[in-house]
Amino acid sequence: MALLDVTDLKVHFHTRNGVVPAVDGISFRVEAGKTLAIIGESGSGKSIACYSLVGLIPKPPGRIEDGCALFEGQDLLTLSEAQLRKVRGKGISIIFQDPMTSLNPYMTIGEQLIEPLQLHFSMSRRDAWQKGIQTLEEVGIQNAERRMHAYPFEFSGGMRQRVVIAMALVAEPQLIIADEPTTALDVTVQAQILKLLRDLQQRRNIGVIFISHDLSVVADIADNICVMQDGRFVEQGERMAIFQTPQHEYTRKLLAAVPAGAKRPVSHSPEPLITITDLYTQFYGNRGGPAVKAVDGISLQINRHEILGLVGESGSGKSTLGRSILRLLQPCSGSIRFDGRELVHLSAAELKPLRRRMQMIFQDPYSSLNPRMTVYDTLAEPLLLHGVVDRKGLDTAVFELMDAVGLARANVLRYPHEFSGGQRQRIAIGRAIGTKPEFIVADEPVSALDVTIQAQILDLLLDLVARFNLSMLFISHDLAVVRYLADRIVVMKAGKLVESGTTHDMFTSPQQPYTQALLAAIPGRVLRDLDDSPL
Amino acid sequence: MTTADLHVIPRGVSLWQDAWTRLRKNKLAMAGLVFLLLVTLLCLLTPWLVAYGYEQQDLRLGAVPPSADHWLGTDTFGRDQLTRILYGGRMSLAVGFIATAVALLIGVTYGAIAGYAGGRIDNAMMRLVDMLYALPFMIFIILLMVVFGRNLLLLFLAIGAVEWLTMARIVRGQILSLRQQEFVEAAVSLGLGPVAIVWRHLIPNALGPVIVYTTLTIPNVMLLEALLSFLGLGVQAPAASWGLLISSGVETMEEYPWLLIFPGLTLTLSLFALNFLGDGLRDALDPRTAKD
Amino acid sequence: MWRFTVLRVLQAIPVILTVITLTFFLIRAAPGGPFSSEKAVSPQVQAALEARYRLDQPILQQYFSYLADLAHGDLGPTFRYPGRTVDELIVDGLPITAELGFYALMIALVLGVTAGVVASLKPNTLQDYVPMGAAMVGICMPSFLLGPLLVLVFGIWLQWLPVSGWGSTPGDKLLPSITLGAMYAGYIARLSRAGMLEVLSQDYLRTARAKGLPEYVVILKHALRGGLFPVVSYLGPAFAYLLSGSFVVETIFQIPGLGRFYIQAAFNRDYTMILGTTVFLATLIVVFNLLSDIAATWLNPRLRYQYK
Amino acid sequence: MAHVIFGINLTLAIPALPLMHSHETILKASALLLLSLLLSACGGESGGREARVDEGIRLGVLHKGNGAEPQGLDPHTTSGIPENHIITALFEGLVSKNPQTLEVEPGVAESWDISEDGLSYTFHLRHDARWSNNDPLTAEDFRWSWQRAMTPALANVNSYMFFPIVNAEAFATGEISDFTQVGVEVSDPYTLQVRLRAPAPYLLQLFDHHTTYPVHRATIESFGDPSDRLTAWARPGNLVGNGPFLLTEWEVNSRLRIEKNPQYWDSAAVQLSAVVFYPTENLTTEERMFRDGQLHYTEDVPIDKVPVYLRNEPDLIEISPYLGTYFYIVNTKKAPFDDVRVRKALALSIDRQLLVETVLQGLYEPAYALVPPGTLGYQPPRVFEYDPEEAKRLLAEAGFAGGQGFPPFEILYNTHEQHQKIAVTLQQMWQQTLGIQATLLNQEWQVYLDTQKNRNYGISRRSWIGDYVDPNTFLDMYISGGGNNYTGFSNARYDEIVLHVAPRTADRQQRYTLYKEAETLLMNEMPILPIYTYRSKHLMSPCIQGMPENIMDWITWKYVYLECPAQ
Repeated sequence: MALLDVTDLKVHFHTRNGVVPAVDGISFRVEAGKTLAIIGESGSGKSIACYSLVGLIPKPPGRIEDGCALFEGQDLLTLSEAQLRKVRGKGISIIFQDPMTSLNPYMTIGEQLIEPLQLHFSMSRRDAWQKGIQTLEEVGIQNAERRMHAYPFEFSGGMRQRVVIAMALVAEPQLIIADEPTTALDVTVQAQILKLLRDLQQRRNIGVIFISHDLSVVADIADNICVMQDGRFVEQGERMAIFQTPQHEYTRKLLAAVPAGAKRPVSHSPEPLITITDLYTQFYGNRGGPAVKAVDGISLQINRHEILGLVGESGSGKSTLGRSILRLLQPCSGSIRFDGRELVHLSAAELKPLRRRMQMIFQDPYSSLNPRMTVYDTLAEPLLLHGVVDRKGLDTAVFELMDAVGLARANVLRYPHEFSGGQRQRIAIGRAIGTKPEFIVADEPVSALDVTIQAQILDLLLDLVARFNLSMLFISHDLAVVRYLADRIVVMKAGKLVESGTTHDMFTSPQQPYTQALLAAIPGRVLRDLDDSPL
Repeated sequence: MTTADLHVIPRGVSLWQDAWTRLRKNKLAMAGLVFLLLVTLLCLLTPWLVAYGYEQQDLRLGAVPPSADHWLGTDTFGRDQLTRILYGGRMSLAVGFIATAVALLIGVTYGAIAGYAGGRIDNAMMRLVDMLYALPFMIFIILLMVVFGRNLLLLFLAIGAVEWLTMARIVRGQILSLRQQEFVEAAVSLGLGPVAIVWRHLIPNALGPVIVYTTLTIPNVMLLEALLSFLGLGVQAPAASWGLLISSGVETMEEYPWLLIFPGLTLTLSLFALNFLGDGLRDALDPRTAKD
Repeated sequence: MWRFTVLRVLQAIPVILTVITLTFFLIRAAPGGPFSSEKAVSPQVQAALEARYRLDQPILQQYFSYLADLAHGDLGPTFRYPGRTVDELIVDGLPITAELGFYALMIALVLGVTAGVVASLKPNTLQDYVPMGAAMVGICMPSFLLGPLLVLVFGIWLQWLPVSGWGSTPGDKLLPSITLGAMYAGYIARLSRAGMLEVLSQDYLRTARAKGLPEYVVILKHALRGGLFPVVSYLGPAFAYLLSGSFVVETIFQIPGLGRFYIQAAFNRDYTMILGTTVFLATLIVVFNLLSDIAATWLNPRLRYQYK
Repeated sequence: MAHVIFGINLTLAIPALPLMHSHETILKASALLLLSLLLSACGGESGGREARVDEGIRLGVLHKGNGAEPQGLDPHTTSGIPENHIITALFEGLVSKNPQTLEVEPGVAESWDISEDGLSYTFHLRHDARWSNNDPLTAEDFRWSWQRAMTPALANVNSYMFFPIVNAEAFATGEISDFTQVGVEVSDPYTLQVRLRAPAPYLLQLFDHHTTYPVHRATIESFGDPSDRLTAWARPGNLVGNGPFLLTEWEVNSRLRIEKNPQYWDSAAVQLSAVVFYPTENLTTEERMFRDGQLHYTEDVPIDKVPVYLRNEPDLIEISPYLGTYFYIVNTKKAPFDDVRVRKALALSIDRQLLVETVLQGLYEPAYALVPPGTLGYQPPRVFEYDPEEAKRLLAEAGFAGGQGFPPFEILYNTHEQHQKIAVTLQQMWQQTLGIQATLLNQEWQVYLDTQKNRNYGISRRSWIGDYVDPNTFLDMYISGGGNNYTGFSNARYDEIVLHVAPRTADRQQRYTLYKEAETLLMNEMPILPIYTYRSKHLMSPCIQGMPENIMDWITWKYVYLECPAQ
């Protein structure tokens, strides 16, 4: 008998603007010791489906319309709130996506960890504390006894996710719902966490529902996969079956969207646009603490009409480097020559004409657009500022920009919050290319986007680079994306350059151990194997 | 916003016009706005509307409850209360709005500069605010009034000078967190100067809390004026303000309750209206809350 | 933490000094003097009085000798009450005003936090509107109106509570405390509602619910801590303002606190008393701001860590 | 009454009644009764508590609202009314007053002789007078006390009261420093001789003013320099007095308690065991305290409450004539007020009767002269009446027909509800009758005093309370260049009468005729515009006995006692 058997689950949201069928009749089973992955893009209803099982969706507006979810012989959907509480944490627990926000910042790890034990097993505080320490050790946290007294912010991202996992495990549930548990993490850390999850699952024989938008991640750990779109499962089945013989068009689209393959090297004689020598940028620590050398003596060159991929894990200083080049941050020494002009010591006024020639695209399309400015205002601002067009030609110019980045003209007076992430990134790209720059720094422009959107944006970027003869510094932690886009790649670690070379060289024969480790940690080995095998 | 002709952009659509469109859909806020406008209009037009002067006495009549001749009754001098409330409104509204405007102007500018500059400048500027916080301002206003005599302009300025501190703190906090957002960096990378960034990008986004605090400041200021009048340092008799009418109404609330009820009601309703309007404005100015 | 505290205390010294200087010269600029009276005072008497209070010395000398005395904790004799010192009057009045302020703050906290939390749980429903409407009334209601109203209803009509006094009849501390606390209750209600709304949308509450914790534990244990953060940082300034705003309540209820001295002294041109109370009050404000900062720092583990 | 039958605390319910309209009274009263019954039945501590006044009646402790907080209790450095109420209980002068007629009665002096020429007074002190620490009280105590009271360094604002005594003025102003030259002599321990530089018919009354009270030398000297006004001798535990009561407790802004002094020579006559004084600056609060059963006697009554009490509870309110006049002063040196016709026009256009009946709730008497009528038999002249037509005519004659061309002027008053009411009304009356425009200028007390002193005003509110019961206390204000004469009024004949002729006139009636002549001169020039004569008003428990009303609102504490009239 399956651990969890869900049939025909329907969850609707009753909003002022009508009923939204967030989950529209899905059925699935989870076996003990197995992993069921639910794949879907944001808004597909995958999280709501799982949360509704344990009564964690807001009611109202959410309402479970229909369905049955058998867990340990009872239908979860008919349980009262009090009965559900007994299931939550004890029978079914959840690992949330963002370890940063899903831990209470005001309580120690220990306090949070022992809560379910005291609640569900009426354990004494001392026993619970002991158990907490054990669990922390189990998820691989050193010095567990001492760390019990630490606050969440004292942990790094990966460690924090381990704490979250420990919290889900501490009451020894039969089923864990893991909601994008690695999305916020670096590749190497992601690989560790995934391994940890797999080990724990096998050791304790628990069932896992793994929610993800990332096919590559799922490919490595899932036993069964459900592909979800608009509240429905468009396809579900055994892992290899899904990958090898996708039935549904949407599944195929998802698979196709996984960046695969390397860009064909364009051969033209390298003509340097930007030359960086011995650049240092540092941040001063709080209250006289030691300075952090975010960029620690970097020298590199960016050629005209080239996309240079900059790869590194979080905290490696890659964003700082990008911002230093644009003088958004003030380097403390070194030289940046842009088209022959030294940038490091220019004043704001002297920089202004150059700003027109170099632009930036940011990672988070939510925060990189002023929420109180319409598309029109956002796009018009740089055009007017740099006198690219006069007021008469402004409307036309704005429309042309919108056309160029693939935004419907009808949206010109809308505000950013009315757009999806991909559309927002298009606006941001439009803003960046409006002044017809020669050089663009793109800082993780697709990492916040769903795979299919990501693919579209990547193609848009490639298209624009070609069309406008741009040079680009493309910063990313995602090696697959970089491989897809970049001509050359540089790898950064702790502020220093580790390795650089053409994309092809880097992926085929990485020299440095760090690069090798990065490559090894790329999820989705299964997929790559599929790719490489002649279909 | 779907226009058939996609090559024409409707002109002059600004944040404010947009906000207005949204505000109009908020019934409570509109009720507040209409009420405030009505009160303001009545107060402004008082001299042409009422049959009595605010100082005009009818000693033989004395204090009478509301009647056909005197809709809101009269005070012990036989002065028409409706007239006095309306004239008092001019004073109270002027104090409320002018002093708040002073506070807004100083507070927003100061806070925005500190928040945007950050670092040592911010530190120094905020230390100054801390220092000013330590001044017992109530005492200082009283001292100022005592020393320089009752001067309404000074009163407005003094009250405004007290209230700007918190405003500056709020704005600075907002700006400080907004400054971390990437759209500010984007603006810098576009080549916008600091003034343009603060004015175009930061302040509009900090407006929500500013408006809410403003709607709290206005009652505060009116009460402060009332308190000063209560101590004999506010407006000059026979002129009136709502606060003054209330504080003298309190003295005789058992004998002539209407002398407390009507000014009290006017003040309370106006402040409530203001509060609704403020909340509405905050929502209206935030495009994100528009369409849910 | 120590470094932080010491630094802030050091910063307070110029503040207090500024306050003293400003006040000192401001009151001397005021027309009228401490010895004016309805009946004319003869020049000889006037001169003798000025000599006794050292007002015949050059003003700068007076200023510096005041500072010198202050350094010894001597705030000087009052003009208004011959034979008493400012220190003595402050020492007499302070405990009462502090007690009043404390009760008022407690009432404000209990009422305000309850209202704010209750309102935040169901925003934009009746459960939100009613307590927030009440909070708005609290903010809009001047104490010189609220006090007499309460007295009329509970003191005169219902005869439940005494109409004035402090500590002489049981229950006489209740009405003044409510009157003084009402406005702050309103502010605290708004603050805690906003803070709670912010926290209630946080992911970690979902985590807490996912553990199976009952809703009241989620609210009281997990949400309240972060949600009341703004309230904590507001308490310091609030207490200081409470003390400086207590004179209305003290007048209405005949409470022998410190607050009445501020106003009386200003009107009587009791120079030493004005200075003494102002200096004292400024010090209190500095201290309470500091305490509230320390409390806020201590409550926020991240800040606490930074200052370690 | 019903309350007695139920046996509940009376005063809880009674004072609430006056403010209700009759038809509601029974309903509300029964509701209140029910409530208090409930509360006392449940042992409710607030509803069933014994009111302070009832406890006071039981224990002989009188609770009195006393206006402002007393500044101090040193008889030689204070000058206020609240202080006077207490000091008169703690000390006793050579003479005292009849509580009803205010005529002089023996105090520490058993008897006295006055020489034929009225220049020499000999006081025979009683032998049983003692200080509260049981030290004997002798004539030397008076001599030393008076020397202290006149010492310039002490800065006694009332030292001028001694000025009729030979060389007192010279000593007080520091011209001479040898007190033996002053006309005060101790002939034996129980005989004190006082010599005057000129006759002063009201002199005996001065010997019941607190500035002439004896103080205890040893005590004062033990606290420092006797001429230092800042020593702490006049505090509970320190103060040694000779009056019927002792100071036992004084918490600033809270309460001040005095208790019966067993050493007092006439302590057998003293019936109260204690009096507690409460500072009651806020009249509304004071009235509520009275209603709440916290006070037996209030210092004042809010004017709007007076008619309510008169209507519903006339037993609880006491209103009596008072030795004080409320008037406006005019700056006669400032145009257009330098024209007597303008001043008269202002005076004649004030409808005092209307003002008193409406704004002042019928409480005060319209005044047409400076000295209150009935000041020990004195009747002031009445040289004008309310006459708007004549006022208009006078103004026209002065060149301002219908108010045309009359410069705008300010009415100065110090910040106070009552003053504002009068000012607002006069402003209206003058505008309506004369067509002249005045603006109000309220200044807080100290500024207002300064403005007057600097003659920086046009018209200003003023009032005067007599120091003793004699027209002189009012009229000597307006001698040429007088310290309190801010009007610029100066008249040779007036000066002559007030300074020289009247004091030398021994016969009271003759003197009054002279004063009447002087006051007529004053009112013909009209530097002051009399408005009304004060009345003192108090809320008073019917249980207070031995406190007859009098024109100085003077309480002779030793005769006061608490005894409730039979129902």
